[in-house]
Amino acid sequence: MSLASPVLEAKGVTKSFGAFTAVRNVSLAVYPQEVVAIIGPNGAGKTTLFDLLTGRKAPDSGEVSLFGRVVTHEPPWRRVHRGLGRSFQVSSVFPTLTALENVQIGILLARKQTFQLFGQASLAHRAQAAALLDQVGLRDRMDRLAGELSYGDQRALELAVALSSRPKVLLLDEPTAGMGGEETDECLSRVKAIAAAESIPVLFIEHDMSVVFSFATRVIVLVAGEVLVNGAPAVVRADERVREAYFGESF
Amino acid sequence: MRLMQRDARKALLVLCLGMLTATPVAAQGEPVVIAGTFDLSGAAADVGKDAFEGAKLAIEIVNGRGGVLGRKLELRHQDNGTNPQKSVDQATAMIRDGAKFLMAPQSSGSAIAVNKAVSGKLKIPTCVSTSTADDITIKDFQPYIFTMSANSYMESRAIATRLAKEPFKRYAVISADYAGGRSGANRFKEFIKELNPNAEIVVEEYPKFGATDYTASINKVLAAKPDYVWSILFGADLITFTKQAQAIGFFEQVNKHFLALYDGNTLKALGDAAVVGTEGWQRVPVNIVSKGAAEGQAYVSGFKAKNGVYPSDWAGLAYDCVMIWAQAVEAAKSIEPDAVMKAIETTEFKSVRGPLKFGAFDHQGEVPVYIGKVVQSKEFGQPLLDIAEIIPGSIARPAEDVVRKLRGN
Amino acid sequence: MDGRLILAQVVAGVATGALYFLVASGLTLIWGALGVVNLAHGSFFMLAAFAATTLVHQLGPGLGLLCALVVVPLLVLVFAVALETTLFRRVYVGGIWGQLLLSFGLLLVVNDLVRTGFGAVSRSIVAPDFLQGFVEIFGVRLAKYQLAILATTGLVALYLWHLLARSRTGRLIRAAVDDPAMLGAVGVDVKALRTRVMGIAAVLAGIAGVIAAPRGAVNTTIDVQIVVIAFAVIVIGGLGSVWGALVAALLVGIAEALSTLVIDQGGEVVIFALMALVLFVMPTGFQTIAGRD
Amino acid sequence: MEHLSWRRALLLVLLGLAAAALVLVVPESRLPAVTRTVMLAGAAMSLNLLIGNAGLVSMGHGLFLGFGAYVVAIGSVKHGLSLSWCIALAISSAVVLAVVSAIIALRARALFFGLLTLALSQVAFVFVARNYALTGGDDGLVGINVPKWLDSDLAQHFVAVGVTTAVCLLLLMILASPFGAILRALRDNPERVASLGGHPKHIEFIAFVIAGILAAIMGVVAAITDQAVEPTLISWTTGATLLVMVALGGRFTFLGPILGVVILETTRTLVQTYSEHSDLVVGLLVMGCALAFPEGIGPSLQGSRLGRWFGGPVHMAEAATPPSTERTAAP
Repeated sequence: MSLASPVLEAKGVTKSFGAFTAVRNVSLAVYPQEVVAIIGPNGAGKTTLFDLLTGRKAPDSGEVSLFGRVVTHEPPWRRVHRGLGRSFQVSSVFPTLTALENVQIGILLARKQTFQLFGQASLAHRAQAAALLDQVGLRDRMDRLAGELSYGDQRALELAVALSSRPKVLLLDEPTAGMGGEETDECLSRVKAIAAAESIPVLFIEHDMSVVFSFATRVIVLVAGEVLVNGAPAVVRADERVREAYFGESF
Repeated sequence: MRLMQRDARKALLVLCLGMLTATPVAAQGEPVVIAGTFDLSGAAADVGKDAFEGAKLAIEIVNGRGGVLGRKLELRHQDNGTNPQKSVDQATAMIRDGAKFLMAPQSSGSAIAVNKAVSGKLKIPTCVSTSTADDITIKDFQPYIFTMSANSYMESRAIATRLAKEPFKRYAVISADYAGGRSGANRFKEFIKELNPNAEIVVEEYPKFGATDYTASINKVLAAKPDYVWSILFGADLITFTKQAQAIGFFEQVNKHFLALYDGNTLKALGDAAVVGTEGWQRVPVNIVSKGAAEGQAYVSGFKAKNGVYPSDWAGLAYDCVMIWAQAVEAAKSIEPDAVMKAIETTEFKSVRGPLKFGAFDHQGEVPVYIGKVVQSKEFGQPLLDIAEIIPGSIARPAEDVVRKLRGN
Repeated sequence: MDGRLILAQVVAGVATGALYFLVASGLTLIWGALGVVNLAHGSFFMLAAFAATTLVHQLGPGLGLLCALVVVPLLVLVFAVALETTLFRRVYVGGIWGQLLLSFGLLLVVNDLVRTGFGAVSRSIVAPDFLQGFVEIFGVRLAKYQLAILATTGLVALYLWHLLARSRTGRLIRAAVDDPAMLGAVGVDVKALRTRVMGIAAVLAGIAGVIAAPRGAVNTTIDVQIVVIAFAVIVIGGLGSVWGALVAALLVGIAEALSTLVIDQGGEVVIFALMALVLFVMPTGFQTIAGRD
Repeated sequence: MEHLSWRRALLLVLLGLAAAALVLVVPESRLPAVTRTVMLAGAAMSLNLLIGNAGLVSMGHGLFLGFGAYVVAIGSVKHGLSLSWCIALAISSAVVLAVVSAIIALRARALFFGLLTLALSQVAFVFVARNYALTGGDDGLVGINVPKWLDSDLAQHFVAVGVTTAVCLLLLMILASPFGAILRALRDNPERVASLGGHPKHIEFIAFVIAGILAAIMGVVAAITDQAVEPTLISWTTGATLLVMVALGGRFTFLGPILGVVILETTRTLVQTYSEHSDLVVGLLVMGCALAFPEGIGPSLQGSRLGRWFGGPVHMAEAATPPSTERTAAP
């Protein structure tokens, strides 16, 4: 894969709900080795954009492609098998399963063992699942029920589950939302380490500006469903329009 | 679980006792058990309850006379909830626990199932009181069954015989949509055309069983301008139909040329709403049997004394079941199934409806079909059928060669 | 086919549909607005019908039916409120499962008690004299009693419209249908509202039971019969939508009546085929309520 | 996640042997009723694959039970086919029926899914109850021929127990398999399953088809043991009764459905022996359970020795805190 070809690309995607246009003519691309942040005020259409990229929703117009292949109308599960992993804004684990089982399910699904009616799910891919939990620091809690884990641990588990499909591009919806300062740092360093170790490009939505500017290699500013600025963190930080539209006085 | 074990243990005990008492010596003085699986709840609960009362009364009367062969009768009964499978299970259980005679359940589906899956298999004399299903005595006949109700062949034949004498040509047919109704309707169509070549069926209606609105059927029948409306409606269906037909002047329009199965309960429920002048047929009309044979008088007065009301047809049929079996036992001087069934084939019995014989080849009771007009009776305080013609079973019943042909041999 | 016959069938279908509507509208309210599934809703209808036959037997057709129309819905109301406050209230927390079990048990118990109390034999009462017979319009004979059912249902529907549109309870019900989560959040006494809606639903079923009694046989099979049809109606009409239920009830009634012109068997298959078809084409019925599934 | 261990499989087999050994305790005359309970237990277990594990509340499961029974009955009574042919025909045609009805029913969601299955079974019921020539109408069909070795209550009981045990073992295996684990995950969070690469509809479809086929197999058992069929087997009453049995026994406990069947069926059979008020007693029992154990009796036994028998190593918390929102089909 040459450096020039994007792993994930949106070309002029638009999505409306009735009279309200959540995402308007947005184009963006994520290249290998990149860590791209999407920022924007509440209601800017960030999560809708994510849904269009992952296939939870189909755009009214425009095109989404993954590793050079047009996937605009492909459902989420098919995109997963093309190498797309995502996490959700609201913690979205399987609460009645243990941490380990959560990851095992992820691996089983990714390996297309969904319709395997024989064999023991509880014994499947244990080592690999445990290794993933180790990566996010949950090894000692792997037999606890996901629903009983602390909030921070659930987010970490969420990350491990997202990684269970060995994604080639990772989309994270506010990975640090609701976390304290320490937890946030821990989480970020983990994501950074994983992204670097497996060289996975990351696209993430974030509210915390310090996170964005310490982590992202590129920043996309979304306002009212449209891309306002798309560039290096320093460039974005210096942009007048961004200051006015989004950061306001406090910046 | 524990409850079940306790019950199982008790049943085991009963079984052991049953085996002990099965020896002829010990049998003397022990009551003879009659088993009944009744439709006491569920869809046919109205019929089942009455049949149960009829059977109970018959047993009281027999026991009052000293029982059969010097032994008292004991009725063991269970509620099958109008479910054929339950009927089969219960009947099987009661027979294995020592019952010598079985009262078949009331609804046709259950009676058919018990006939095939219990009576014939376990070789137990079984009386079908209310079901008119032809199959029981024709296609599915087995030698341990006998029936107390004219079957659908006989009822249709009797009615067609009577109607063929009338000048009607254009017939309408209405029946609820169920197996018995359909087969009755088909038989009637066949017989009326055979007995009156000018007859034609101008409209056929099969509203669902338990329908709440008959306006559609009523309008359709009226639109076909029939001379006579033959129906096999009964019970709740007949009540609902009557009221809705009455409301739009149906009966005047057809000059009250309308016929249905008016059993005593339905007439009583209809009360003032019963359409005087329409025709009907009945199985055990209380106004006839209470003034007929001594058995009939004893039955009606006994029932009235015991329950405070006049008995319905369903009670009379079940009553006759027990009484005929008791007479057969006396005639055979034995409660052994084969001896009893032999007596059923050869004896002339006394029933509430007068002398009664059974076909040797089908064990169909040669009971009469009572046809008459609806009147309001001061004496009974309810509408009744003023019976105009009693068509004897010997005329209406299918002949032996007909039965053999229908059986396919 | 004869146009007059079709017209007569449509009128008959509308009258039947009107009764379906009375039962279904209450069911759709308690389910749609409050998420309560009551399988025993038909028992209110059956109890009212039996009570009406008793009153008519005691007081005669005219006075009896009038009394029944006033007294019986109130009795049913008291019964429903008692049930709601003593039994149903205890099972809301666990979602639909407790409700399904409770109301299924209740259905069996009420049916058994009614059979024991009133007997298994069908009962019948006659309509008051002035409602017997028919009127002829364009050569079509319409039973007066059917028209009376239509008129009564029309009045009840008007009252229901008034209740939903104007009263505070009505506003709360509508709000609950639109957004079930909202109620508790804004400090509405959901407990009391549930009792009230259950009461209203029972009264509607009670009125239906009384006015249905003189037109046919009253026996212990009518509870299940009507509630199954009512479920079909509210599924077709859309959960929580009273007016959807009205349209669906009339549709079902008319389809049932008209189908007898083409097929020679009972109309029940039409109801369920219609229900299956509607759900197949529109998996949440004619109207969808957000957050209620 | 269910775990398949030799111990659990052995326990199931032992339970099956115990059910078979009932013939030693139960008097011969009561055996058919016990056999029928065993058959219903198998049917309820198949239904719970949908209700408890996939979160699909089917109200029309009688469709498959009745279908299996009717194919055998029609084949045997109307066409004189041998039993093995009838069984082969019943199971293969049940696959087709299950596929078609899954496609239709899974269009709807949640309780609408349940009502759609109810509508499907009612349409089938009316068809069967009104097709006198083919199905015997409301009278049903009596006189299914079985081979000589099967023509005794004892043999029929053993067959019912054997098939039900096999169905339970199969279900345990399925629930412990990757498919079963993913099915449970789907019940909890379909969105997440989709975002991890699973197709929710396809998973539900397979579960529906498996449950349908297993129910049809239990229907075949019903036809063999009763040697008769009648249309209420197909109607919504059967579907609703099975649903109530599952709910009563506990849908989140592996053997909960069997518990529900045994309690309800035994009560009804016993009461019917002595009185006509079985509806009253069963109704009060169900109401009492609704108030005391709205999630079924099974979960409340968890932790006790008896509970371990019934539930096996189901997570305590799973039984105590069921998913707060019931779902029935993914969007």
